[in-house]
Amino acid sequence: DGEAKGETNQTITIGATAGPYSDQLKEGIAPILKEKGIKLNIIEFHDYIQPNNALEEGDIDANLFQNRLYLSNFNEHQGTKLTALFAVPTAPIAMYSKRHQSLDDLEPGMTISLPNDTVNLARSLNMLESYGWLTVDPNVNPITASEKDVIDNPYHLKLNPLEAAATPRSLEDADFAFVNGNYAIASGLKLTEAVDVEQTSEDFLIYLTVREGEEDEPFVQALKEAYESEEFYTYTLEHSQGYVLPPYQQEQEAKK
Amino acid sequence: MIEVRQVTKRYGNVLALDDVSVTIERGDIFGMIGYSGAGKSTLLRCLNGLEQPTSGEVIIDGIDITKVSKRALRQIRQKIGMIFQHFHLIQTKTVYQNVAFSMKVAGKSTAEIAERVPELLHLVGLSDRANHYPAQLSGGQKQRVGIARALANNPDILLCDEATSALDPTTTASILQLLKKINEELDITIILITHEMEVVQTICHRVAVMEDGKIVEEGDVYHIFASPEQPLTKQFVDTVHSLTLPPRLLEERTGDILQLTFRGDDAEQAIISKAATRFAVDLNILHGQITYIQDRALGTLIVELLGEPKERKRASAWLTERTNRLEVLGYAS
Amino acid sequence: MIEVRQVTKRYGNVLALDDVSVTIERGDIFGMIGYSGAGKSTLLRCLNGLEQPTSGEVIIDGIDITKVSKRALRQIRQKIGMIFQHFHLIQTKTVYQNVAFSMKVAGKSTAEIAERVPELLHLVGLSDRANHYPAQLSGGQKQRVGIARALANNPDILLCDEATSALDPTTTASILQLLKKINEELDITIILITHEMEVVQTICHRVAVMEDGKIVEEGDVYHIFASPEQPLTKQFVDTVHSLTLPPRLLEERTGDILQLTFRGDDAEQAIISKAATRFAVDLNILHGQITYIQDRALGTLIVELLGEPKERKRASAWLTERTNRLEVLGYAS
Amino acid sequence: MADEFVQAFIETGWMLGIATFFSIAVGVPLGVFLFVTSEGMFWQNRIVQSIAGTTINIIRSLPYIILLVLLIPLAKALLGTSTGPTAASVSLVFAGIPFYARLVESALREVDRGVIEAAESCGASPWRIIWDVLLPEAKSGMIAGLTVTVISLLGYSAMAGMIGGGGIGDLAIRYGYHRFQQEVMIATVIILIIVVQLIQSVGDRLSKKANKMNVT
Amino acid sequence: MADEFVQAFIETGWMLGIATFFSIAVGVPLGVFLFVTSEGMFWQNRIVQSIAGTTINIIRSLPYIILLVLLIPLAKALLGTSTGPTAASVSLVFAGIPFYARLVESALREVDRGVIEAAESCGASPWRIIWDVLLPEAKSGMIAGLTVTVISLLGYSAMAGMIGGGGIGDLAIRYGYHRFQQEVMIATVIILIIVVQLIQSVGDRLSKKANKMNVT
Ligand SMILES: Nc1ncnc2c1ncn2[C@@H]1O[C@H](COP(=O)(O)OP(=O)(O)OP(=O)(O)O)[C@@H](O)[C@H]1O
Ligand SMILES: Nc1ncnc2c1ncn2[C@@H]1O[C@H](COP(=O)(O)OP(=O)(O)OP(=O)(O)O)[C@@H](O)[C@H]1O
Ligand SMILES: [Mg+2]
Ligand SMILES: [Mg+2]
Repeated sequence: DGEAKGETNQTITIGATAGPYSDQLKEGIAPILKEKGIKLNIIEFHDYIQPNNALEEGDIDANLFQNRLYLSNFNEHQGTKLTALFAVPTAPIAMYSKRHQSLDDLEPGMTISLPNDTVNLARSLNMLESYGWLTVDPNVNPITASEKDVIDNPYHLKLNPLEAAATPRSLEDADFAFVNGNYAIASGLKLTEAVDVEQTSEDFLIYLTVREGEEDEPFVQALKEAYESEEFYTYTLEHSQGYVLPPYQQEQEAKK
Repeated sequence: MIEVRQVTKRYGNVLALDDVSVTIERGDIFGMIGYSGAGKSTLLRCLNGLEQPTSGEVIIDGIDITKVSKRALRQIRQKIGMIFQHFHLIQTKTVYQNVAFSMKVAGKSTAEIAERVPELLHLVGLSDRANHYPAQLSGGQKQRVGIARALANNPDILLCDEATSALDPTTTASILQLLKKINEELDITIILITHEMEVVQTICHRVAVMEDGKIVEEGDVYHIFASPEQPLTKQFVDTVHSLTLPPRLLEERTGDILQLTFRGDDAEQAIISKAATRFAVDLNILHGQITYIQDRALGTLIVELLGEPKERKRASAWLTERTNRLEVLGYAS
Repeated sequence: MIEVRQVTKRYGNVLALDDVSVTIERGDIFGMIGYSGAGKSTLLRCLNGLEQPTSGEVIIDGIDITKVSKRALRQIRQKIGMIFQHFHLIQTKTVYQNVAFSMKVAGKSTAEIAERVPELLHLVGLSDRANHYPAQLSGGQKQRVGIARALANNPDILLCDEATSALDPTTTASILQLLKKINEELDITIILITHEMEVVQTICHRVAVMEDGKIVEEGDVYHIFASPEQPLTKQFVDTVHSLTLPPRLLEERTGDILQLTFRGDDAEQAIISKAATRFAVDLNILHGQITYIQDRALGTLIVELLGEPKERKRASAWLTERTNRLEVLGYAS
Repeated sequence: MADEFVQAFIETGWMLGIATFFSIAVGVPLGVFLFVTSEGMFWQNRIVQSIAGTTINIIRSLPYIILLVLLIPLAKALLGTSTGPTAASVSLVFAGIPFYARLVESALREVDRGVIEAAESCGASPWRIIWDVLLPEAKSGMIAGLTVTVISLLGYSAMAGMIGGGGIGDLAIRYGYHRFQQEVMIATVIILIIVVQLIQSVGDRLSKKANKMNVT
Repeated sequence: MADEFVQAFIETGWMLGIATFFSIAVGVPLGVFLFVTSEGMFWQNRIVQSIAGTTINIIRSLPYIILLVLLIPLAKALLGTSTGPTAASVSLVFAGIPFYARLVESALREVDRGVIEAAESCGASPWRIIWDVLLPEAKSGMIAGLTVTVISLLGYSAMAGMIGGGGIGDLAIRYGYHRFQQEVMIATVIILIIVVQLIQSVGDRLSKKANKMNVT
């Protein structure tokens, strides 16, 4: 697997999902690494499983698309040995509506769009549960809970899981829609206009992931340095408004 | 009346029809003969607009069908039946449905169709095959379906492209009889391509001989058979009136060999027997054929004239006067 | 030698062949005639295994081809040429390639092919069409390609399903000549379905008459033409020797009307003229036909016998003795 | 879970049913149109033909996922909703029609010209020829093409889950793939295989029946 | 961005090239096999035929996304990598082969039986008949089928992005769909339309040329 990594550390191949994370790699990180003579090769996936498989298989050196809960669940089910290294600026999930202004507008029979991928579906359900709109089976793994695991739905809400990128497109249709931060920003929604924004816990921050045992490889160090750099912090402020910042950037923010 | 005026048809560098002009009168049975590839099918296809001539006009009852609208052409075609050389039946329709199809096209009612189709199938001897598909038929059976289909709408004009070439002689005879009958009773114009000179002889009034895209000879059938002018026509006529003697016979013979051609009423005279009684000769008929074309006899005999030289000469002279043509094929050795 | 033993072929409830047995000798030209739908094509297709009989055996040179392996059958087929009623040319190959195909099948070298194909195309008169596709040919041209293809491998047996039905008389004659020639020179067995009795008459040695899936009569061609036994055979023979007088003639006649049939050497005797000189009668030939089948004459004449009743009677008796058959069609009124 | 399978099955059936219906109802006329306006045919018209052909190509050129997204507004306008199996079938319909139209066109190209000419020589109108000659003669090929179309649509319908379409394929993706429930994956795949086998064998049988070239 | 378009274009070309190559190389023999083992043909064999047919149906029954995922191990084994355009083409190959095989089979069904019989009557071996009769006679229909196949594969290739395959369709999805960049979407769609038009018109031309029924 040395080949993919690049013997001379001249090239780092990293997988990311299309959207904010590949953008931040391409526009924020790659220029920094380039100055150090390292080429960043980004492969865009639009899927949440293949980037992990590719990493495990050694086709890529690292990936950037998932939170720690998802990763541990993945490792557990797939027997992979991947490890989350550090968090990056993360777009929070939020609930939007074109018809309603607040959570108080709740009425029985309303339709709610949610992202249909495992993590974001669970996150959305988690938020709904926190509003007291429904109850999820406490026995299921909170990270893989799906609409089938809703055991109590007193308002007879119609839950409509869609492909994540389709949720902003469903706003015309649904009363409420949970939209991942990246898609919200890309589709022109403003986090500030959201009905409710997730209080993103550390568990839901997106982490840079590598194979176990490679935590100390030079390329990891290079990436880490790039992320923690001042330059990247500036980039984040400019391009990633409303993102939840990782601890190291929160420190940088505090310093200011 | 059908008038073909200076029609030319070109396929790439093949000139299939080369400035053809011909007039076919209403009620005619018009035969077309010629070598394979002469352009007969092409000419026939021009008559109902299946083929658009490269230049020239095809006028049917005063209308130039190369110029009319598609709708008008369809109207005209409903009154022109066509029997195809390769049948072209609808594979997914039964015999019954194939025939019914052309009636539906002409807007006939279901009742009419239900009455006429069995009648037509009976006429062509396929009553028991009404529900068979074309793939289940023999070649001749397919051809008969094509004939029934072409007749279904009582057309004014019937175009037949070798309509009987896949039929046995008896069936051919009965189909020809049928054509003759509808021609006489309903005054239908029939244009008929054939390779069988007997067919021409049996039912045609007029015949055109085609060669290399041109009509090289055209005329009354009796006339064409009796005095073909073009070498090609002679060849074709000879195939039915071919009086080639086996060489052996010519060698063995001791008398003069004469070929006599009779036309019209000559044929009905007792010339042979009269010559035998009048002169001291014996006339031995070696070969011969007399046919009736449009009820007029046309005959050729090859006779051996036996007797004294002098008598033979006299008999010969006498015969020459009384026959249409006398040719000496060989003198007594 | 080809031996068909009790072959039956059934399609659903159609019995296309019904217990057919027939033997065809090596070097024969064997004709098959019969109504359309009689089973001729089906029988022919059994001879090269294209059709598997429902029961029965087809033995070619001692091998039952209904039982041999596919490989062996292919070997046998390479020596059996077949001309199809509907040509079945490969649409995407040119005329040249269609003929070359069957040679390639037989493993001929490119050089051999390049030599023989033009030769064959010349033989069938299609040299100038070598690079045309079947869709560009007239019906007869397609048929000739089929003929060339069937002859390409110098087959031992040639199966012809109406091989000349789309050909004009001249081309037909030349193809028949060709078949006769290869039959004589190369001792090829030819089996030939035809609807044209002239074809049978011109080249066949033996002929089988089929009706409703059965062979109803079979024999030497001369014999079949001279004395047909089955009504069907008579019908067919009559189509070439049809001596139907126009009714007008029969009405107008004043003498006895006799129909005389000659066989073999009778035909070469000067019977008519002898009768005329021997008795005080005139013999007027109204209608007649003499043909040579396998070099033997076969003739029919319809004559009018004029004269005193007594003389007529004597002449009649004399003629009866000297002809094969004498039939009185009408007595003097 | 059994319930979900039943529901997915119904959803798939519903989506495919709608898509198949419109593929036939619009694809056949469109295929016929493409054919009869082509060179040498009775409505020969180069311009109209190439407009139709290009329109078809444009739709065909959109990957199904994009088509699915692009048609969300249309689904919304037509059905008042942009999610769910019915909404998903809008894009299946749009995927199916041009696909099938092309296959219908090829099937028609195989019809013997001579037979069309024979019908023309009877004076048959273009409509009559289409109805009584072209369609019956091409039926066998058209059914074979429909089989290919329906199976392809079944494959596409798996993606309908993107907009909440549901169905068997979606079940396989969401549970079998995203949630690593191998049993679900296997079960759905088996169902899919059975469905495809069924479609294929029904298609083969009908196609064979429609072909009268080899009847006995 | 222009760079990305060029690269996407190359990736698409690469994936389609590989998939088309194998669809022809394997799909044609498979289609021929399906045909010649069918009833009434020279290698008639019900069992072998239905095994082949079922195998094809099984592959056909997997929605492309699932096929893509299932074949990752194979891509890994064959190519040493499971991501990128070459890896994606493995699943395109598997989608293309059975699809095209079915279309080849239908094209062969349209070959005139009489012509096959004529070849048999010459004593031609099955191989010879396949090579010199079936394939040339069905060529026109097979090319039309290939056109449909390639365009469908182009659509599938858009999904190759799941495993980082790239290509034009993927560009449309990543930018147009996931990033809501309409201009990219429109640009890619225009490119796709041009590519499809090109494929279709080349296909039509070749198919017409192969058809010798209406030569002049
Ligand atoms: N596939 C089939 N299914 C049903 N019946 C068939 C099939 N093929 C032939 N027949 C029938 O078998 C009989 C014999 O057909 P065959 O083709 O041998 O006739 P044929 O003597 O060659 O006639 P023709 O002179 O018209 O060509 C016909 O009655 C025909 O209808
Ligand atoms: N589509 C075509 N392309 C090129 N040449 C053609 C085409 N159709 C016909 N021809 C040629 O035109 C000539 C006339 O053909 P046509 O079919 O009229 O002949 P025909 O007299 O009917 O012959 P046959 O008696 O053999 O049927 C032939 O030489 C033929 O090869
Ligand atoms: Mg012709
Ligand atoms: Mg026959």
